[in-house]
Amino acid sequence: QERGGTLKVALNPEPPSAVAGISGTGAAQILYSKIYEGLFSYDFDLTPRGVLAESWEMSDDGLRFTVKLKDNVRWHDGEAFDSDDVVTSYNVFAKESPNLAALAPKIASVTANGPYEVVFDLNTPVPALVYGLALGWLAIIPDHIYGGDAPYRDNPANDTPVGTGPFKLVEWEKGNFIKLVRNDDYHVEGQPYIDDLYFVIIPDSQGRAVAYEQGSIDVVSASILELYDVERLAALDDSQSTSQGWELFSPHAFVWVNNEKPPFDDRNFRQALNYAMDKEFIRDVVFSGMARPTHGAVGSRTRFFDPETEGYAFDRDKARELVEVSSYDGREITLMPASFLGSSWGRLAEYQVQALKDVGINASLDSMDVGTFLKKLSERDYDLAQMYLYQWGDPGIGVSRSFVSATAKPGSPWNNVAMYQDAETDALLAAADAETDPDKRAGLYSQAQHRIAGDAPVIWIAELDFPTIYKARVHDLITDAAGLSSNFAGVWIEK
Amino acid sequence: MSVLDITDLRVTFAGLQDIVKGVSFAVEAGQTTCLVGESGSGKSMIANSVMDLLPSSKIRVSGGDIRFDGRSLVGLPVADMRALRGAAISMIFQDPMSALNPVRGIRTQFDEVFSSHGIEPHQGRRARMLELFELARLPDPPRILDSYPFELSGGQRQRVMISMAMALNPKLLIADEPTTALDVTTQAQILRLIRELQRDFGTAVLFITHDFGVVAQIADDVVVLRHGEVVEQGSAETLLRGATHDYTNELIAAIPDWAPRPGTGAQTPFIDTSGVVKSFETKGGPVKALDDVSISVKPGETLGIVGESGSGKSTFAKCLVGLEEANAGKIAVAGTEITALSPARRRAERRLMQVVFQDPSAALNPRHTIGRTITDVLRANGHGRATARDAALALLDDVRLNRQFFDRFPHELSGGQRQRVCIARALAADPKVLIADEALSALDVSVQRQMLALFDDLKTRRNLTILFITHDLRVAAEICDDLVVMQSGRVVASGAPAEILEGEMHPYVRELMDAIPGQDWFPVGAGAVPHSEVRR
Amino acid sequence: MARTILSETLKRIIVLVLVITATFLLVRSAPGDPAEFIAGESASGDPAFIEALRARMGLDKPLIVQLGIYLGDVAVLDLGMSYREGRPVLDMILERLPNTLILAGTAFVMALVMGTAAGFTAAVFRGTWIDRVISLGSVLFFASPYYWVALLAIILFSAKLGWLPSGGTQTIGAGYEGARAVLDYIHHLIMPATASALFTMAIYARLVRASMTDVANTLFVKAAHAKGMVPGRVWFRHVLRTSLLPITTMAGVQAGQLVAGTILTETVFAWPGIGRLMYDSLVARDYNVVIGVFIVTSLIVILANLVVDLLYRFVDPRTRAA
Amino acid sequence: MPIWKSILTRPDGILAVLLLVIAGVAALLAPALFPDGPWRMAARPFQLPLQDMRHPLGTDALGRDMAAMMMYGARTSLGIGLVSTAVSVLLGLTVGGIAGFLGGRVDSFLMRATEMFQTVPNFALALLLIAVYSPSITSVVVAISVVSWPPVARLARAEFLSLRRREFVQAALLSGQTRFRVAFSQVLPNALSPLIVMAALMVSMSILFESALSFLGLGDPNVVSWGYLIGAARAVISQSWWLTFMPGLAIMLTVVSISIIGDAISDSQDPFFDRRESV
Ligand SMILES: Nc1ncnc2c1ncn2[C@@H]1O[C@H](COP(=O)(O)OP(=O)(O)OP(=O)(O)O)[C@@H](O)[C@H]1O
Ligand SMILES: Nc1ncnc2c1ncn2[C@@H]1O[C@H](COP(=O)(O)OP(=O)(O)OP(=O)(O)O)[C@@H](O)[C@H]1O
Ligand SMILES: [Mg+2]
Ligand SMILES: [Mg+2]
Repeated sequence: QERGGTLKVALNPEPPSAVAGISGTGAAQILYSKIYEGLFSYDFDLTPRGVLAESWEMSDDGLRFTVKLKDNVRWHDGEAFDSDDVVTSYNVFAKESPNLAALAPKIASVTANGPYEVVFDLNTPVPALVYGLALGWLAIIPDHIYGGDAPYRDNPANDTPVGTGPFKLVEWEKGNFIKLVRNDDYHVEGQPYIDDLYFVIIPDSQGRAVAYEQGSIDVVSASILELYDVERLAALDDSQSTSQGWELFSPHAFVWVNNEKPPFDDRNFRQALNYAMDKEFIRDVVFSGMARPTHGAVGSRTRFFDPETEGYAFDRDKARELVEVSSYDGREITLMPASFLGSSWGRLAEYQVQALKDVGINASLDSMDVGTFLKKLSERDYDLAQMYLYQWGDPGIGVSRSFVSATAKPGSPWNNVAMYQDAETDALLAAADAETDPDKRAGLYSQAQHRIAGDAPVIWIAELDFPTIYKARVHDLITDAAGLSSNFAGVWIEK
Repeated sequence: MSVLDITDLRVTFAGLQDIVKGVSFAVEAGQTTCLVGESGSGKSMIANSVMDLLPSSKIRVSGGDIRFDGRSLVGLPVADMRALRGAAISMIFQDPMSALNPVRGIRTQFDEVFSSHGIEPHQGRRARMLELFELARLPDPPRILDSYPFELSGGQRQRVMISMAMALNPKLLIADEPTTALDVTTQAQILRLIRELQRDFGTAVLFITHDFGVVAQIADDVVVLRHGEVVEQGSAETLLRGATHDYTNELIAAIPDWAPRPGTGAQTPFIDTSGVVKSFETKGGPVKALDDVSISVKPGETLGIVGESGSGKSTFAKCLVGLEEANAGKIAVAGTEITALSPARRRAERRLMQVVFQDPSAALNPRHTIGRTITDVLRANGHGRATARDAALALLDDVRLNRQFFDRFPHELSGGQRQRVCIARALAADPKVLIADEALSALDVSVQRQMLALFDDLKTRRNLTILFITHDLRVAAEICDDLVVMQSGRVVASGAPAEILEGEMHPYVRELMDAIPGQDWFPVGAGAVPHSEVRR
Repeated sequence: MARTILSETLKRIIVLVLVITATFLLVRSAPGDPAEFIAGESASGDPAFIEALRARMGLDKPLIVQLGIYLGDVAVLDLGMSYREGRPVLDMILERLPNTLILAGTAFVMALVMGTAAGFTAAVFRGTWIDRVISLGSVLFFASPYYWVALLAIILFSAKLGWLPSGGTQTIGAGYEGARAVLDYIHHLIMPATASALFTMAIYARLVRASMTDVANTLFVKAAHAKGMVPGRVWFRHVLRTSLLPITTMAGVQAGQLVAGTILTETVFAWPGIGRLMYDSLVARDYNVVIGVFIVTSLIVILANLVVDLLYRFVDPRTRAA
Repeated sequence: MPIWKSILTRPDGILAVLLLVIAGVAALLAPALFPDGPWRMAARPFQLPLQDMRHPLGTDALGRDMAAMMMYGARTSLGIGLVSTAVSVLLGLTVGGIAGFLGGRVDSFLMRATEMFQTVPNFALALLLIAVYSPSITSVVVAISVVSWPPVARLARAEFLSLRRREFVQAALLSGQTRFRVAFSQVLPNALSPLIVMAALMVSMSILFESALSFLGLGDPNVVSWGYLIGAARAVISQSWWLTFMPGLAIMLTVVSISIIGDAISDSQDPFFDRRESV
């Protein structure tokens, strides 16, 4: 390892704030993960590691989770870090972060037990809890700033974020770059290694590619590149790439199908939709090979994945037959493309419409801005809509939420937007989510995966695989399952 | 040796069509040569050829010679020609309104005359300019020098142009219709000015005009041009005494003899206006175009309204027919006070009065055939589709136009023919009153005569009342039964022409009378004899 | 004089108020409101949460009341808060405005100078091959979508030749200071400014050529030649000088439109200006920012027009009199 | 017709007509030649133009036939250009015509409104309109028309105003023809020629405008337009620049051709007739 140097990372879209949990976008998390830390991080195989946590333990009955904290941590403003900070963070995000809010009913209380120990008392066993407390759900924020009653989002201190992370925010030239510098008081001796960390904002994907090529940025994720450029940029002399660093998220692309609305209430029709998609074409042409086929609701990198689940290999004839026997009456159905996610999604949508037409479904596109898109999802006012969701390592955190009837109601654009309701699935998932025995849990999730796959409540498309491309002189960039969203404390640059 | 000697000059358009076909004449030092001829005869082309300022690269001198001071100007290098322009030969143009750059000051524009030729007057530029302005009788020269063109009247601008032209004591001054756009009174002053300057500086003047009155006033020699050819030339004296060519005679004869009519006497007026006031809101404040005007028109008569430009003649006509609404005053037609009627009734009453405008080309819709122009009016006045065509053809007969013109477009007609169409259109509304607003001034003199005859003819055949608006006192005196003289929106005199023009004269009328050019040859005023006798 | 300026200003303020009102109503008539968007982005669909957000943003009040409040705020230069960034809109605009003004300003000057020069040359050499080349050039620039030209330029000058940076306003992390930083900025400015200028430049070239040709045929130009002036001077002092009138008018219209036109350039060249801010905010439904940028650009157009009116007084003495 | 004559007597005019005819024919024939529409994946992606004659312009990133996309693109670009021009000319003519012909208070009210529209930056307003009413052919046409009518209105007003003072119009009014009739039969036809020249310019502008909107992703997602093609191919511009180049070139050539024809039309107008009243 070598000390010093400047690292420039492409960021898009520009986050509205560097304070944790204000914006839920991936870009925001990439930014605030350098300033704030969570209790845990996760290895590539999803084994938890402590960040602010020194050690942790789940009681045998699965109802009490105890976390011991590090005792040498200081906030950027010099204050000492202790268990009150964790309790305050939990209290804030149990309200502010809708993700944690979904888990909150299962958590009876969170209490400080001495300055360096926090106890989570649970109402029902939550074996996946350690994944539910990831940085993206629960960032640790200072009690001495957010301990009061002031609404979190309007706190005047939000202009100057204070975290425990290895970098401090010093300058933000809007629309241009965000500059972070080394936190000299970081709690891991010797870290971080780099002095200056820049996030460079380039709104245009082509611009990002040229900027990387020209050397004005050192790191860029394929998720914000045109996939066609990825191979070329990765092959540059001074370049390297890795597809690790997405294990925690395992982005799962699919198409929401409005199960309540005819003809989508007909399982034959939904299956037809699944058979109509040529996943190999999508992987090879639309995503330039940077994707893998899916098998149902759980991603292959997520725990308890069952590879035996039906994958709906492309079969146009079968799709046609199923359309024939379904209740579809030939009316026009619309697909809402998530083109705001990148141009591949627009192309994917164009392909999908064509693929549906090819099996006799009269499909068309209806594009709109993000706001309207999400609003329509919230109101369940749509036919088909592209989406991808993170899986968060454990199906209990990232998968169940999309298929249980409890969330099959208008309100959130992130839960069971498909309005899929099946009693047996509900029972299986409830049991699995609370099962403390790992083997039994695996069995239950397996059953649930088969059940859901058979009902085809959504059109599964692909698991996305975004390499991170970076200059060869950058080392130890991607070291855990959160990839670019980890804290970069160990990243160093060869001179 | 003549200052300017033109021999067998040919000017060709696009190498095909001769515009000037072998013209020869000379201009002597200290003398004025007048180039006369109707519109399009090539007068300006000759002037432009001398200056080497032909309007387009397609038009060029294709033969003959132009000698200035013995030196041939044809094919002279550009730089040499430029050195002559403005210095040895200078020129003034017809339209003083547009001959000065509107966005630059008088002083800078004047200055260019000196700077272009690198000449420093011994007394200094400013003093020289002021001196020239004095000579040109411009009021308050220092103010004029610091003005912009738009701040000067037309006559003042023309004087500025003349001052510039005289600034470097040119040997030859070319004046291309320098007074046509001006009032008679201003014209008289400008003509006098040119005469004086010429006398003082010994300049040779080439003066272009189409008005034989002007010729009689200033010419030493005359060249009569027609279709690019000289039809007659000689000293003014000889030509006026006894022109040999029919065309010249026609032009001379077109000037009416002074014969004011005695008037019609008392009669109930057909149109009666009293106290008409009209003012316009302009950027510079309100302009009172009509100030307490009361005019009555008797049935079947020809009433002339004369006055300088801007005196309110047209505005009065417009208020009468409703193109403008008067601010105050009463207008009664055939005993009905139309100002008191509802707008719809008013429009109906006003249809009894139809206008023939000054510019016949502007008064016709270029996209409608003659037939359509007339039938549209007929149909708006109760004719059916079938009868309208016949009625329109009959109207063409009435104005002595061939029926073939029915399907033609205005641009296929000559000026006089177009004006006949305008009259036919006016007649189509079956009016009792015909208002002719400068209806003849855009036409050539010879055509004017025919049109006057037509008016006379129509008047008797259709029992029309005619309101004849003009600035030409000779014509007004000749044809009007009654006369109204206007000045700055007011009526300064009204009554029988003979009385107004020959009796106790209003000072303004006197001024107008004096300004009529060529009185030596074409006498006006009490006891004036027919000009044919003077010229004998 | 003072009175006309006052009344002109008043008239423009009224126009601005109407523009604000219309924009406000238009934007608010859009489906979906910011509360829903924020709720969506932070992955919360909880209706109570959305209601609370709405109340906090004042979105629960009647539209007309919201409008009134908004107009009142604008009057004291408060353009509201950005829903997304939780910062005053005015700050967000002001920190990006200089970049846009510099970009649009440079493009404008380039377009004006080069367009006028080209049009002038074409008019003087009317009918010759020079005229034809310039006319062809201006017609091509007029017809080429400038974002397209910009893309091709990036590929050529940045990616292939490496002469010019592909975007942004500065070499990030280089830590340049003083003159070096200015040069760096200019280096970044070249491509975006040229790309934005092309279209306007073509318009000027055509306009200047046409209006100079018109003026060249007037009597006063003939009279100037008759004075014996050197033709070159006639072109400059009379023809060009008089042609400034239509050019000024056009410049007023274009100056303002250029600011809005930078949306495309700023996106292609990652130029952090208000055009891109507007586009991003529009997509994100950050209403206050959208309306704010709109007001500011309209204000720029209005100011540009005011400047043109004043310039007109200088260029055309006739208007000075009234 | 004199307009045709003046177009066809200049060499660039002939070329322009030829190019437009090609674009027009391409637009008309698209559905006949490619009945499945432009979106069908036809072959291997990224085929170069002129290699496989079944796909003479090559294929795009998804293996769709570029020839089909360009031809359907011509349909959209030309169609939207023409329709939105027609709409804005109609709108501008109505507003400007009424203002110019009636004058007075109506005039100043309408002109204030027009001024307001001109105060708003064009492109921003169009973006706003489309974003608010979500992208579709209709919203694109509406947006383009809304921002383009004011210059037409001003021109129409100026024409109507000056024509209204023309003597032949006054004569028609005096002779008892109704104002409505005079406006239609006397004024309108004479106001048309400058408007036609302007309309030609506006078709160009609309095509450019539509392309810019599509480029930004605000076009109708269900139709191909040239601007959309540029935007879509931007992703692959470093590898396959021709995918960006071809649609851009198509826009350029079309707009150039329309401009040339516009110039020819304006040259063909009798300058004498038009100049005079403008003083
Ligand atoms: N730019 C031009 N191009 C072609 N022909 C022209 C041009 N200018 C004038 N002519 C033609 O040249 C002829 C002579 O024109 P010129 O201007 O010399 O007439 P003029 O005697 O001065 O008439 P006016 O009294 O109307 O001034 C006319 O037939 C006219 O149509
Ligand atoms: N529409 C108008 N707006 C403002 N001022 C006008 C208008 N029409 C006429 N005037 C002014 O009213 C006055 C009288 O004009 P009018 O046209 O009646 O004069 P005229 O006697 O017909 O002159 P001419 O012989 O030049 O035709 C002039 O000072 C003129 O400038
Ligand atoms: Mg002449
Ligand atoms: Mg008059």
